Amino acid sequence: MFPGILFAGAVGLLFAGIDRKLTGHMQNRIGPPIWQEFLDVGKLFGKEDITPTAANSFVFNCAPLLCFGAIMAVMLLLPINSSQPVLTSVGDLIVIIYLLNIPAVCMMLAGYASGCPFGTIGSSRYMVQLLGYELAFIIAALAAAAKVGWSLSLSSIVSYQAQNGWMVSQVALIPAAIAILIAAQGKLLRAPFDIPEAESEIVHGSLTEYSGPKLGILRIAYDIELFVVAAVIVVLFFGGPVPHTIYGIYIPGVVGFLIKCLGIVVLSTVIRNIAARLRIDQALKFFWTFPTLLAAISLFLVVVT
Amino acid sequence: MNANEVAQLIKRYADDVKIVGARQVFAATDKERYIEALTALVDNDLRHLTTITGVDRGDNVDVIYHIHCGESLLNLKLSVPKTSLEIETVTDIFPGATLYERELMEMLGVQVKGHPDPRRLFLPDDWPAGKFPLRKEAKK
Amino acid sequence: MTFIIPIGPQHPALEEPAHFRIEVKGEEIVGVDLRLGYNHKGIEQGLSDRSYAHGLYLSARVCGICNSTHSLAFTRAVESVAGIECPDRARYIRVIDAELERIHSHLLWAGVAAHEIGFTTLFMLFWRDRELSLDMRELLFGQRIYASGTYLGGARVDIKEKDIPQLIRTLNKLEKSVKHYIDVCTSDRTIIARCSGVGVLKKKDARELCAVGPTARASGVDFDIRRDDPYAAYGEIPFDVIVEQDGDVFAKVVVRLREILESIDIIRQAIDAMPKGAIRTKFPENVPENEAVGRTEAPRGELMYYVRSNGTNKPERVRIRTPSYANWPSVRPMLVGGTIADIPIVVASIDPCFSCTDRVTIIDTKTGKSRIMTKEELRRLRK
Amino acid sequence: MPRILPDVLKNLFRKPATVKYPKQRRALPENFRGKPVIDKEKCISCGLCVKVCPDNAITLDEKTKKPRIWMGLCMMCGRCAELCPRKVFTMSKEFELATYNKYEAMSE
Repeated sequence: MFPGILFAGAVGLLFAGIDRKLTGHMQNRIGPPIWQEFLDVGKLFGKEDITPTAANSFVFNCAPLLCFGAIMAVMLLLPINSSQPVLTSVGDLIVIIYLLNIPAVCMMLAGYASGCPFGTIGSSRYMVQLLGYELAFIIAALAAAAKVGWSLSLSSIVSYQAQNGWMVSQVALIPAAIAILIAAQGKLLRAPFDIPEAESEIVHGSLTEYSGPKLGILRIAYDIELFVVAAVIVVLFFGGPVPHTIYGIYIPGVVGFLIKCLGIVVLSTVIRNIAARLRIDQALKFFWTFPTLLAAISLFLVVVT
Repeated sequence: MNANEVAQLIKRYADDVKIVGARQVFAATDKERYIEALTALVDNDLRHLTTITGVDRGDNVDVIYHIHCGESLLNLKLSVPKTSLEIETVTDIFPGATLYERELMEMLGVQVKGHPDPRRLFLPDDWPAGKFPLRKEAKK
Repeated sequence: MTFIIPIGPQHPALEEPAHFRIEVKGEEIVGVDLRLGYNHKGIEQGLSDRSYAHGLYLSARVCGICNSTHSLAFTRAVESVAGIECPDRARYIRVIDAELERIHSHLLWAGVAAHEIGFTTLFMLFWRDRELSLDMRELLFGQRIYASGTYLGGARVDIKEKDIPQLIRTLNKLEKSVKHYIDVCTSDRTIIARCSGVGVLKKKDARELCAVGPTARASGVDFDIRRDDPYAAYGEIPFDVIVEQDGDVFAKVVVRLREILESIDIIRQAIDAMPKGAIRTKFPENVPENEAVGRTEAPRGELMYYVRSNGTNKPERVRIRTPSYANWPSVRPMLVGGTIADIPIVVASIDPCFSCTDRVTIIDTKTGKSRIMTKEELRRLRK
Repeated sequence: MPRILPDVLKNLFRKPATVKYPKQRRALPENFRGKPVIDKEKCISCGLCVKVCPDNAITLDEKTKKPRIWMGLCMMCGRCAELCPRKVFTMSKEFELATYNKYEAMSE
């Protein structure tokens, strides 16, 4: 089924690979090859499956699958090729925002269940961070929805943009776009908000105890999340999938869509390479002031005009 | 403070004061006067204790306090006989001396009376009590 | 209610083993206890088992990063025990060796600090430029880390005239990039957020706890052995001692980075002022009975060697006081009152060098066995 | 605007600083201290090298009485090369000394 596991997985892993390669070049090193993420995940699946005795095995084993399932569900709800997602009738913005939080919740559960102090600290930090970025993310998304007359359906947002141009081209929505990009940085745990998995402080946070196939699944889920979050932003603010015809050749919407997603990922890569990791209290303070304020201004402007 | 001033200052508390190479002052004191000497140094705002060295000299252990005095270095030597290896702590005068005194205790077996935290610092926990690695007899 | 978080001996924030018991109340740190000794090498005893000439190489192996200054301090103590003056040219070569080491050590530290606060790009860039200083050590002295420019009674190798233009070029390049990094570090808001006001060591504490080096200088203690007790050619080269007043991690970053610029300047002056002539005097086999202290300003602070000779070719007692060891007591006031997230950067901010700290004990019974094994290895070798 | 941003963007289009080591090699300086090589022809078996080696890495072969260095102990300080009266030792530029059997890592 398109866009199914294979498509989403391939794109997610490829994006993560591009991210790593670009990071390498930005740091004046060579970096891994673009397909390195495939090799890494493949290697993880070839490893022995270990569950630490201290870990609560049911939650610990289920968390990766739940995480992966939730992120795949979002994939099906996004309009990727045309303005219509694969599953049409059920999905709207609220469901997507809800489903996008399940991976975070899974990681927290995983961290608490792993019985490891680093996992516990990572999970509690993740929870605080979730409180921070989610507010900005939701308000910014609502601002876009308000523009199309409080329609929470993604397909109507996409068709609105097909007629009236991208959301970011409207002055009222530029602050919201900036806010959602910052919130996405927090959602994807990338610097300066990689606090829950700060490797010099708490090893790998929630995922410290994971190894082998379970870590592989989490890794794929994380990489797809990278793609999905970029996709949500593209759908909400950057026009979504629009088919083009150039020199008489029909180019399906998915091509432009993927390019736009890649643009978002590259932007996020640049941000993560020019910042130090904040402390959790500083991050929360930052999220509740700057991006939330921007998003609120946007929502206000949209509602008033 | 240059070497001559330090020599003047320490003369009251120590014998055998000599200046070596223009910047180093060596002096020998004894158990009665060394606390007074160190207090006098701190009163003159010489607060930097570089370190405390212990040297096994056979029958006695030399405890040397190296004090940085601005332009010069004062090496105040205190000879403690091995029969009563006990000195008073200087942590109340130089709070930075804690680790040096702990090292002195475990490496040379000098008992430092009144030390706030007389645990081992470097040696492993299962090191036999009463064996001191930097003593001469440990070499054999 | 307080509870205790153990950090180490193995922990990702620590490059080398040390064990902290950190007492926390919620997120706030209320107490710190430290356990050292996981890296014992027995060097003090080892030095008194070796002749002076061989001890020079062992003293350099106390610490990999600051090896030149260790051998320099040892040489200084031994030379004053033996009453030897080293030739003028050698003194300048020693300065160049020590300052190149300071540059590479400070850049290494800056990279580690950037890594501790999660700034990977800066970490990579610092370490990229650190290569320049290592290349210079290789060019002048033959090896990147163990340059060993010092020799008892002089310098080991002479600096060739034809290498100097390349050295100057590299220094210019380094100066440009370090200036840029100072710009970056003092303007980047995330760095300021993580470093400013964190891990404050007050001037009073720094003086009472006898802190040394950049740790003390960042707290406003004006203390530099290069100026207070000049050795090698430092007495003839004018330079500034960098002092900052704030005492936080940010001040330590600034002090170290500005010291790099100062070091570059010192090397340039040393090259210009370097006289021609011999680089060595003869060092006697046996050294008369005497005692002396040799101090140098290592990248991490005041380094002290006390040497007592007994008329033979081996010292009777060598005492080493390394700068990291002197700075450990200062970690406590820096950590207490902070949060858990600050532990890595605060501990890193004194630039702890564990191999410097743990160098005292002699071989215990277990390693005593492995020593016998080494002999067997040697015997096997000789067959 | 973060000051590091121009660097990051510039680096994107710059050649990486990495030296792809086994394929690419940096030129080593003249006085590089690598594995000491022994010219046995010149040796007069005086045994000074055995004495001066700080690591006791040098031994004289029992039969031929010529020196050999166990690279497992050698730290390439260059003392033997410097003090040998006949200049038997030279510090080569060879530094890749990894081996499967450390007892066979000899310089003879």
